[in-house]
Amino acid sequence: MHRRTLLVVLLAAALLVPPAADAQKPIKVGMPMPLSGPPALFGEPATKGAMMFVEEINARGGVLGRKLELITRDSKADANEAVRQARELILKDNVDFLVGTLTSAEGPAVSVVAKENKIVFIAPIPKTDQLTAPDKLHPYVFRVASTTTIEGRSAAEIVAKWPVKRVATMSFDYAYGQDVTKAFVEHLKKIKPSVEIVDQQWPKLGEQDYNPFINAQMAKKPEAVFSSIWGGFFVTYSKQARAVGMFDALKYHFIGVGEAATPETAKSMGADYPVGIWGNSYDAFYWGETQAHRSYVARLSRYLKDEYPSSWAIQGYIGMQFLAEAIKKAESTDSDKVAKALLGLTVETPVGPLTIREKDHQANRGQLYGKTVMDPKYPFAIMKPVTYVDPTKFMD
Amino acid sequence: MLEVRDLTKSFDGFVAVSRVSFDVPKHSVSAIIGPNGAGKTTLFNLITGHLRCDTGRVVLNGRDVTGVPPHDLCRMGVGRSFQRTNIFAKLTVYENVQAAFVSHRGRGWNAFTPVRDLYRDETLRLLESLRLADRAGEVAGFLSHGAQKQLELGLALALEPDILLLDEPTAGMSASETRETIQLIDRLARERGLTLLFTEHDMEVVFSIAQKITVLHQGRVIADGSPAAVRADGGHVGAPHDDW
Amino acid sequence: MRRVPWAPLVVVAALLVPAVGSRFYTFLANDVIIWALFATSLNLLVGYTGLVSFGHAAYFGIGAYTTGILMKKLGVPFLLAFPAAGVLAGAFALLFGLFCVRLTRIYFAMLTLAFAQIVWAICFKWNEVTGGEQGMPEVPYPDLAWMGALPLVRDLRTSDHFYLVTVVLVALCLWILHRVVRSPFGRMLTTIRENAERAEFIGVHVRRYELAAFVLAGAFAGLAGGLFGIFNRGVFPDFAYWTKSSEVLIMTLLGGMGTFYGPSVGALALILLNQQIVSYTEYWPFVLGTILVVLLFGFPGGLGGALELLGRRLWRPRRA
Amino acid sequence: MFLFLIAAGLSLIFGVLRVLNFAHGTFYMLGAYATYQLVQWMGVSGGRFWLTALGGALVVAALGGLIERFLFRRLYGKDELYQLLFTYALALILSDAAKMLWGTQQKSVSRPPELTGALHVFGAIIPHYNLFIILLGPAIALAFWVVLQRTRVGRYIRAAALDRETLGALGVNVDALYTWVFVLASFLGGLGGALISPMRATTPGMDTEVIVEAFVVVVIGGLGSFWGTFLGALIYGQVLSFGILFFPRFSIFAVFALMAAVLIVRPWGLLGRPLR
Repeated sequence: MHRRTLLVVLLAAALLVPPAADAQKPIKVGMPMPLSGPPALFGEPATKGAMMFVEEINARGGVLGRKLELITRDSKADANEAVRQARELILKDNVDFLVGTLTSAEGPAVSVVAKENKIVFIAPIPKTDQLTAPDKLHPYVFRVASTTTIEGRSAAEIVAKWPVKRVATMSFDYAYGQDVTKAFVEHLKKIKPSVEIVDQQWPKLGEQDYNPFINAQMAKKPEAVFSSIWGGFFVTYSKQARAVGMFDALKYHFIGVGEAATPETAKSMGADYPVGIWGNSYDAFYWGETQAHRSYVARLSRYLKDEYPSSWAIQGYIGMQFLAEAIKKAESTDSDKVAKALLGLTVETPVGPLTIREKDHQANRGQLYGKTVMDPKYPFAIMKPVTYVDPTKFMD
Repeated sequence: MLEVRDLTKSFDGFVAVSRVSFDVPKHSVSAIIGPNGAGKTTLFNLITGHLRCDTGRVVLNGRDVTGVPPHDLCRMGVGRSFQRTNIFAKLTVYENVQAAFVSHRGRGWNAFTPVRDLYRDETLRLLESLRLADRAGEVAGFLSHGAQKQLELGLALALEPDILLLDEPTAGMSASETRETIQLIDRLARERGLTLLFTEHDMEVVFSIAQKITVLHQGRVIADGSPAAVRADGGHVGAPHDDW
Repeated sequence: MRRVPWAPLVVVAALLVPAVGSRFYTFLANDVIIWALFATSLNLLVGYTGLVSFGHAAYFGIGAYTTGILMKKLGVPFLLAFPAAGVLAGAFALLFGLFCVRLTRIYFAMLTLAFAQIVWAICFKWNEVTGGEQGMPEVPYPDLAWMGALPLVRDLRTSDHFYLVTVVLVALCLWILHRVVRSPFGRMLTTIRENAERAEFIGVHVRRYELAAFVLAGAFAGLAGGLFGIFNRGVFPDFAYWTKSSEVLIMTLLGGMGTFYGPSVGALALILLNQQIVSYTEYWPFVLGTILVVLLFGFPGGLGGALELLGRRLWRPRRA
Repeated sequence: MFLFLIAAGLSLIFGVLRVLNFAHGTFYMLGAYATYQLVQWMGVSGGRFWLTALGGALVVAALGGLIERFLFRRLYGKDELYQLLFTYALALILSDAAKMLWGTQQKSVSRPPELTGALHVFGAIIPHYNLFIILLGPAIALAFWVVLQRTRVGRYIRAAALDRETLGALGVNVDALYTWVFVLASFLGGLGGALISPMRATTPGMDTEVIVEAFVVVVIGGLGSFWGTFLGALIYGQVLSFGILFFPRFSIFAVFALMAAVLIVRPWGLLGRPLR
């Protein structure tokens, strides 16, 4: 028995080769992001956006004369896994900063790791208010994503204009789903008190079979549905909803937040997309409001070798952009200094100037909203007209 | 000592044991014989509580023990061996017998003192009398078939039984092994004043040591009495001899 | 023959890790040590009693949530919250075990799985208490300020202090478990594994012993969970998911379930291997699966079975 | 109903080989991926979907047969824990292989154009495709039942489920029988995946989820029992739907509670028979 034990111990010891030390000392940024499963529909392009930014800035000589190095890890859209990866990035890969996470379960969990290790953490995608709520806020967490309050209220403004009274909601049973639905319902009731919430369904995150939920919901005869089913999950949900004629029954009084109207979602569904619903997106290659945006889309299109580049790349891009600008401003990679530099920092992003507020470390990131239509120019549905909803009035 | 009354057991309509009754007097050596499928093993399993009987009673020393589970029954002085050798194959010979001592003497719930030397003397003494002492350290599963059977006997004896139920104690043994084992059983039974009830297919063995024989055929008792009486009886009851 | 005192040596070596290794090695070592306890607790069932549980993660999860909730939400000191993990996990093991031990083999495994999934579903959905899907991040470290007053360890970080506490606690737990498996009680469990029918007939109340083993294993898994929740800086419903149960089962089998330290070795080997593999490829499950297949065919019965097979080869000719 | 297909395969393998096949969920996933791949090559129009679905299932069946023939066979007679471990290892390998082949992005298959409509019954809307699946379940169940009852192979399979020892004595080629059982079971799993692909997204990780669901179905109905599996699938669907209607929070809880309850009261399942 002992010989075997010894053998395994030796084997293990042999495997424990220490990681090689880097001579050039790039600035290391760790990015835990879901790279598998349905959330990868968003996570992968967001990672690509960050990579493109890193390539671009390194081509221009990096930051403070040092190159940026991005280390990505698959967080599997799972809080436990994200925490694990974040800690390994810090302990094993010695990253200087963390940019990443996608779901609202991952975000707050990684925020705790950042706080303990005193490492700046920029969340480019998680929207839950809990991430920057006063009791959770700490000097090292920042968010360049929108928030559930912004998103829920923006959607409520749209739904309030519809001729409907009976509204139902469909959201995942976790931080993001709960928070955005709450924000939506509260705001809608405030601006249009005649509305009645007739049903609320809470499938678990990652649900594959929505039929029971859809059937239960349609039995309550809603006139409009607010959904925050996101990512690849929306594909499954809307396919199943469309099959039972839900969208027709609602006369397309359906709004899908959680980026149901991104070009990549529309593209991956093709003819199956429920054209006519309302939705939102962080970005759309066809938006093209400013020169900066058009240039960004062209570069991204080349980088991804995709004629219709993903809308999610922008979040990874902006997250890295803020970090790089803050390092420049702080003239240091010291986390405390960078954290201070991020407060009140304004950055010219491809979607316009964004500022991180000192109060809650939150950028004024809004989103594009619109009704989806088929456009002869593209083989899939787009939002038209598409409007950038400025979040400033919804932020408090 | 042991009384069996009207035991019946059926499986899915097939009657394996039907209204079987017999007695085992104290300090006697009794045998149950019958062809394969006569219900001998089922009967044993009913007596020792492995199976639940449909009707009937088992009385041990005047106490009704019908349906008493095996682990309680063997505290009442019943030891048993099995037809298919039934030992703790990956434990050593010593550990096998020692485990029986530990369990029987109620020390099994002690979870904190080392077990190694517990009942060491008793175990070695018993192994000695089984002529297994020199193999105490061997893994039981590696013993020869005959030695395994003897070890199983040891497991039963460690329970310090009053009555020993042996299911085909010589099954699968060579002629010489059989003879040795029978002598051993006979000697041990005498030394310890045991009551012995066994099933056997080897008629020579049965008639050489049994004082009382019960013949079972298709789940029924067709003869019951002294060897001589059964031998005489056997002919006109028409029990099939081919298998014995 | 003088025996090398392996166990104390390993404990001493483990205690030295923070002093000589980087933070990452301490992190890894902490991980390994807690998993070792978890796997050893499972081995009490699988290796010693012969009960294959598919739901051992349930008790790990219960322990983690117990300690986590007590320490984070109720501010209970670690000194109480840690044993509470074992007690509550043990209590649940008793409750579930009452039903499980009535079944055998595959049904036993399935029922343990069902109970574990129930625990998981509750952790996953009971948002108010367990935090639901997003778990319960930020479980505080125990108050280890007193270690700052001790010589030698004064200058270490909190995480290192916690590591040292873990080493001592796990060593203590393993020592207790070691006593248990070497005790008469442990011997009775082995007889059940070898041959439950025969065990019954040397007077072992099989179900009751199995239940006791189940509770004990559950309790120690709970303790491992309690430590892990703190180490992991958060408790998540995954802790009780069936894939965790299979992970720990693989560790146990890989290291060899016949021996007491096998599962710990399995935990060490698997975690280190994982660390190395993931830096080369993202396809860790593929590699793990391949290793398992190779082990199964190359060494039927895992690492532990290799020696056993050797023994059996030696024995066969004699029987023939 | 598609869950019935998957669970039936699981149950079949257990009934004959006495092994819980962890890789069965992976076969289901591979069925979906194979169908997606074939659809990419052939399209879904003009009835081609049926070809692709059948093709996907056949590919998986062949894979199952090969695995049994060259790997699994060598584990018969070993401790069942090792057989279990092997199927688990297989699940890990195959699902990662699928990830290598098809990437992490989810794949989507359109419904066959013949069945894109929907039926309106009592205010509820049932898509034709779902209706088709609902009808297909019992049809396949019936077909299998006929095979099991009327054909020689079916008789052997039933005999093997009851008593393995006598089977060899009867002069049946047990090896070939086991291979065919594996092929058949993999076919059912693959078919389940193939047919579900138009309703759900095909993604890595769909295997671990479905295998537990299939376990629940098989356990409720009875391990190795054919009609039991059918019943189990029905009950599972009902419990889940009613759970969502009345206690939305705890519907998954209800499912596992039911599984535990069945195991406690009748470990061998509602329609199964106790193992000897």
